[in-house]
Amino acid sequence: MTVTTGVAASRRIIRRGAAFRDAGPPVALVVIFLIFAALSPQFRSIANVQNIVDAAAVLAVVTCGITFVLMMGSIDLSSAGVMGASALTVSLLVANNRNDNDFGLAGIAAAIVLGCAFGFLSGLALVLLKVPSFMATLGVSAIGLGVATLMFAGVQPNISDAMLKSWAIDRFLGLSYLTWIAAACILAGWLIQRYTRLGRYAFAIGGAEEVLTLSGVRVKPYKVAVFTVAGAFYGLAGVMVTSQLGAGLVQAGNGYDFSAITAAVVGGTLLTGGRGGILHSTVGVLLVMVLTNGLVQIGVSPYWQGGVEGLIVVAAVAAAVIPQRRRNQVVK
Amino acid sequence: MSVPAEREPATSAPVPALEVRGLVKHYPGVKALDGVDLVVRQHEVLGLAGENGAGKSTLLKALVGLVTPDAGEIYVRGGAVKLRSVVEAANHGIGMVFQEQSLVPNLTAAENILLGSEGAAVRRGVYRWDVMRRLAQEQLDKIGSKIDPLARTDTLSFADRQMVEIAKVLRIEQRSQHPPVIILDEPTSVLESKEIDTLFAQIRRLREFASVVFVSHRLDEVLDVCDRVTVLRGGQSVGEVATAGAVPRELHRMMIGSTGSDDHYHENAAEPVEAEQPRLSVRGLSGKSFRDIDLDVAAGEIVAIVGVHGSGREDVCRALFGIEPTSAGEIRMDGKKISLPNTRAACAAGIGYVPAERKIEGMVGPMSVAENMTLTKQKARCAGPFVVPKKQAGLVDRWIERLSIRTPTRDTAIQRLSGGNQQKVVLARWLIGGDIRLLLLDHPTRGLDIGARSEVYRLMRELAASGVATVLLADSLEEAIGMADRILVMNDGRVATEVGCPSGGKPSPLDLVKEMV
Amino acid sequence: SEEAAGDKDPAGAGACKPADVKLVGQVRNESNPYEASWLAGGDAFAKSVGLTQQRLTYGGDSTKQQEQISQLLAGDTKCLVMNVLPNGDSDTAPIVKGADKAGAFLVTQWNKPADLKPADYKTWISHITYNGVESGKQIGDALAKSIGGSGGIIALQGVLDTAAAKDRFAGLQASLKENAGVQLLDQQTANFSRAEALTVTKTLLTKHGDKVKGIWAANDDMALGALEALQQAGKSGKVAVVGIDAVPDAVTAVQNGTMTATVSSDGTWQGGIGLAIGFCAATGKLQVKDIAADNRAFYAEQFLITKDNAAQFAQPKTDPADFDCANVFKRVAGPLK
Amino acid sequence: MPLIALVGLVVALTVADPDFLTLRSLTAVSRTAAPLIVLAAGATLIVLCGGIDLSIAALASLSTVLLALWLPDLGGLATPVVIAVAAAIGAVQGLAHVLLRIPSFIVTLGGMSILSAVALVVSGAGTVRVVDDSTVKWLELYVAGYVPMSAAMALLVVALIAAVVKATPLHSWISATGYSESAARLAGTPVDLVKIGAFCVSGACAGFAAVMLVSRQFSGGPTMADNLLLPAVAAIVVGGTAITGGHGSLWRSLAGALVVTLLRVGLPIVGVPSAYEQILYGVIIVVAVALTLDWSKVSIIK
Ligand SMILES: Nc1ncnc2c1ncn2[C@@H]1O[C@H](COP(=O)(O)OP(=O)(O)OP(=O)(O)O)[C@@H](O)[C@H]1O
Ligand SMILES: Nc1ncnc2c1ncn2[C@@H]1O[C@H](COP(=O)(O)OP(=O)(O)OP(=O)(O)O)[C@@H](O)[C@H]1O
Ligand SMILES: [Mg+2]
Ligand SMILES: [Mg+2]
Repeated sequence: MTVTTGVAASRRIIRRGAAFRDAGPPVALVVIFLIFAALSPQFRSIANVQNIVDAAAVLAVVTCGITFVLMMGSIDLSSAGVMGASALTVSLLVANNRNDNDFGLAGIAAAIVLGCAFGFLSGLALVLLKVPSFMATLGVSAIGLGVATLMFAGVQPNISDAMLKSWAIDRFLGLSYLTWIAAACILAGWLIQRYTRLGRYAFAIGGAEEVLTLSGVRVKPYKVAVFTVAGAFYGLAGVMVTSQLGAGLVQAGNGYDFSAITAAVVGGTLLTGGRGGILHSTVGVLLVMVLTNGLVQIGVSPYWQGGVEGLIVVAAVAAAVIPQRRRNQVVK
Repeated sequence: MSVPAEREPATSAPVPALEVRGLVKHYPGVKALDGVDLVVRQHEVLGLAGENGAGKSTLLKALVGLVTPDAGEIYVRGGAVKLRSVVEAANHGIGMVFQEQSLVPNLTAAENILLGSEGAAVRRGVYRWDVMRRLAQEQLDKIGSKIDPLARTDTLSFADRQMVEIAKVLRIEQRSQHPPVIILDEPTSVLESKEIDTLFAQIRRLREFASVVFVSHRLDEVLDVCDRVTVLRGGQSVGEVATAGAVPRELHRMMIGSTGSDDHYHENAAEPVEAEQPRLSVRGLSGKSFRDIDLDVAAGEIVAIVGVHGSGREDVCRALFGIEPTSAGEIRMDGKKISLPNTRAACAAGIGYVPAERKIEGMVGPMSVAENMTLTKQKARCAGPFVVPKKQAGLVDRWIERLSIRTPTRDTAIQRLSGGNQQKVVLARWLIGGDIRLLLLDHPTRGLDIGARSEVYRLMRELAASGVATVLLADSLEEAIGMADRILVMNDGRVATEVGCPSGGKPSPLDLVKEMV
Repeated sequence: SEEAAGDKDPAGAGACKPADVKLVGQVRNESNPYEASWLAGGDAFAKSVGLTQQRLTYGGDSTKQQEQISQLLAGDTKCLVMNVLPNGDSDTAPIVKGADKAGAFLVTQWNKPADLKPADYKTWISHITYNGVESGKQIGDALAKSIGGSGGIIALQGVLDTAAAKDRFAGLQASLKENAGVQLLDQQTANFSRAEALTVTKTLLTKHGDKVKGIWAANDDMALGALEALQQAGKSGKVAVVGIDAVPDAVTAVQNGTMTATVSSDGTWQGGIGLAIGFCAATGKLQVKDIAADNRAFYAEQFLITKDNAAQFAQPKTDPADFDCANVFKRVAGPLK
Repeated sequence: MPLIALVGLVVALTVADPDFLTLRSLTAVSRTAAPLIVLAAGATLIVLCGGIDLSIAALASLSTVLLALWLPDLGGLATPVVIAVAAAIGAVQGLAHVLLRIPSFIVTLGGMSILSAVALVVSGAGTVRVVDDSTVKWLELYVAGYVPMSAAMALLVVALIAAVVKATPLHSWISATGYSESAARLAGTPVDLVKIGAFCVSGACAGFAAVMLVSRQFSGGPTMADNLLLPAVAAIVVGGTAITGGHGSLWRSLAGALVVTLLRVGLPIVGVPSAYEQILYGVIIVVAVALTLDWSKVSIIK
């Protein structure tokens, strides 16, 4: 949440409050959960907790992708478009009511590859055209929506692929398959972040990009790769939405872009890069989902829900930064 | 370009590890390198001396492929090479520790050491942390550093980070079968004297298996650790000195082309202080990293605070400028109690602060010299609420001349100036208003060449003479002793002792060091 | 030639050659079945008179819609015919005033503030909508009936600040008044969106559990989302679902019994009829001043679709004869209140 | 550079549809662009300070509702009151950002949802019609017959803010804050006040944009301006202002807003089908930014 430029500045804060910083969001999650649990008996039911976790699946996958981008200090607003395009792609490739395709898993893979391609495009625009990621990904999102609209061509493709439909319906240990897929994504994301050069370099790019260049690391391929990986996650998320809705919607990714950024930031990933990670973001996702679910459960008027949610997000972030406040701290 | 096939008559002297001939580099408006020649022999420590902007960093960057020279040749062990990237330079066994520390703060020390040349620690893009730890440990063992390879770099002390950088640069050994050439650009400017001693021990050890190029503005250090010194001036090599028996003065003469004053600290300009009431009076000031600080500074007095890293002197300074919160104590200016909730209040009280981290905190790099200079005392360039360009131009030009700041124009971005000139602009920022009463100088000469330093000292004397009170966190004990009228020794957040330091009755560094630890 | 705007035959009747008429259909986007069928209907009509329809979409963005309209009206407006779906009530007035000033023939659909009346304008020929209160009540009643007249239901509202959402919900409340046994357990907005309906329904299902006997959705997209939610909660077929709009998927669902009822609104017809009315007026076959007051703002016919009659609506059929200038007001169900 | 992108776009659109380049058509573009220009101008100040304001559009929507609600009672006074209220709301967000040390992205993201909720509630979740629009009608007039008043006012707003910033120390303060906040603070620059001021001006601009919207729409609505957020940010970036702060200007945003408006209305009007329109929009906006960005001023592109 705080941005410190340069080595010297960061030297001054790191030692103080490093523990607080990472503890903030989980504590906030627990506190908010307990408050809702106290206010509403339905909220604390097992079924509802399952429901919260299930509902978090898609957002968690999108957030996995965006976290890598945020770690680099870039931003990614392309998820809405990429998810739309991937939703249409998958719904037209698996068994559906529009054509005779029935590629099953291959169709799903194709949708994910399409997501990769869009991510690759964002990355190229960033490193070759030097367009800030904010704009590059916004442009790619528009392109994705356009492509999705072209594929939609006026008739909603409904999927009849048994496997894809079952992802949203069948359960294992009380949670839907989609939730397990999301869990696998989180695990994969964590492994990438911790054990691969891609993940570590993404982290390092957020920390000090110029140092990597000085060390002879070619940064550009890694940036492109990070966007591509993020695109893969969005592609998968588009598939998951399609599984949930039973149809390929151009609007499959509506709103996920900002929700995912909110979740990541609430979880403690910095917009300026270099801090946070998949596990932080997962906490953020749960926090956001607990909030949306809890507000419905305790019966807050639909008119006020968005506002209350916004207020709590701001308050949660504010509370999390209190321990690290300093006078000459840069907050952007 | 014809490359002589056979270099250097192969008589007694072995082939030099590195040789540079006639290197030229133009930047818009400046000739940073103007035909430099340089020879680095095997197993020697070569010093590189020169004023700020003499072209040292540019030359060294050319040696590691970060700067592409416009003309000239580089020979590695006798063979002509073109260095286009850091990796190519590393493949030829050349590595550099940069002037500004260049580690990724949020990675572990091990990762930083192996960054860009992970070798066996990364297989097909996958990290093997155990191997990484081992490889990093090997590097650290080479220089005898005891830090934990898996510690995050930003939790390390400055000195430890310097060790990490050296360990990192030594990785080039893995890339080339020849003895490496290690370049250190101003590694000591941010180190304490004890850390400098450790570093020098490392450098001497490196000589056993490598060649070292060492840059520092502290000429005594250069003479101390180097075998030979090459002096640069205006992008050209103007001479070479064997260090045995050489004195700083001689080097200095070569650097600037004439003999500088012997009175480095301008002590003869020091005037005795007689004040009935202190300008600044601090009583019982406590904060996070300091307690019960009492401090008086009279008008015209220079008080130095010395202490090791962590003694809290920097935080005291920042507290006096309203950046660091305080929990107790009172601050009086000219007898009047003031509170300093923020930097604005401090400025309003006539306090000025020159931070140690010039690049990050001292100046706004992309903004012009004029804007940087007038950033604080806006009134000086305004009529009512409006900026008057003419007034600003006159004012800025006057101060550029008065402090002899070397800049193409007043509208040049300050980041394109040399360090010394940048520092002068930052100092001028506080002076143009003519209302400064107390100056807090945190390592004001860090990274400055001997001439620029001398000018900063002269400026400090002038300011003192005009009645400005000064608190100085000096770059070295010598500087503190040379400049101060009085020295406070801080230890673990408290004032350990106070030593009078009048002209003629200066204490010895040893007296102070006793109290510091 | 009369280039400038506004100085046209005061009667608002056109004397354009059919070939000179420019047909414009404007809807939110092409990415949902309903609006796609609207544009397709427009295209079909245009083809039938040997023209092409310019398709405009504004992505549900009010400002963009206004921007497009004013840009359009800045061009040649002499024989311009527009069939417009205003994004919200607030967007109708500026469109109407702009078209009126430029003398372009305009038919609007769905959204209009009550006090803005086509009869007060020269070239705003007609406003067409469906009776939301009625359809909301019809499906409410159908829902009540299918759960046996008593039990809990939940309601999924549309975008809260649209007239359609409000009218339909008002219809539900009217229905609840008549069906005393039905209890509204909860109401939330899902913004007319299938995805949002899915999550909201899931949450409400865990909140109210087996008390939920029926789901009232303000449109079919949300109803379809609710169906998915039911399936995922293992309650498929145990909870009745109703919606409005008769999108093809919903009609199919009604046909095979997974959904209880929906209400027809014929997008293909809407896309054609607006252009047809405008075309007739522009070519002088229809004198705006001669149009009956009741036809200047009317509710179009709509039908409750249940399992009994769903087969009839499975294939939306537009009769070309509906677009003859003499027949364009054939589907008027009554004047706007 | 943004000018080149602008001219290039006009030429391209004219080639695609020769009717596009008419006086009336260009007049309509400038009228259309006016609220976007004003929104982008205000937010540019915040971007120059290194922050971002995601709440401008929601604030403008809320302001349209407030204006529509207050016009009957306050008449001509309603306009300044709404602008003042919007400015105050902006300042509150600025205060929260500065005092609580929360990134502006988060503060204004939260602000966006809070303001939307408030707008929804005070409007009763519906359109508030303006029956007597005599006091905001002046914005719909034309200066000298051709220049829309709203465009002239937008130009005036940009010119005024740009002039004030340029002629006073504000320029130094804003750039210093944007380039290097810590250095600015240590130079005694009133960083916090500058930031709060920027938020306040941005709020006022959102309020003024709302007045323009109400005069155009004859009503206020709780989501009326919501969709202007991304176009406004796009306008700033297309203009060449660095999203990281420091470098840029309001004039650039003006040009950027015109480019964005041309893309939004021009493409469909010259007959590009909806799906291709989005694709083209995405491609052109990226290329436009690539053209306008001054790479020498920003070393690292994030
Ligand atoms: N990237 C650049 N663009 C323009 N001019 C530059 C650039 N880098 C260096 N210069 C100029 O080249 C000259 C030599 O700079 P260099 O950094 O090599 O000096 P130096 O000897 O290392 O000085 P210092 O002791 O202050 O580090 C200076 O005048 C400097 O302003
Ligand atoms: N309460 C604290 N907890 C953790 N670290 C602290 C605390 N107080 C100070 N430090 C750290 O101790 C270090 C030394 O403090 P300070 O910079 O004030 O000493 P100094 O003597 O001025 O050092 P220098 O010689 O570099 O100027 C700083 O890096 C600071 O971050
Ligand atoms: Mg240098
Ligand atoms: Mg210090």
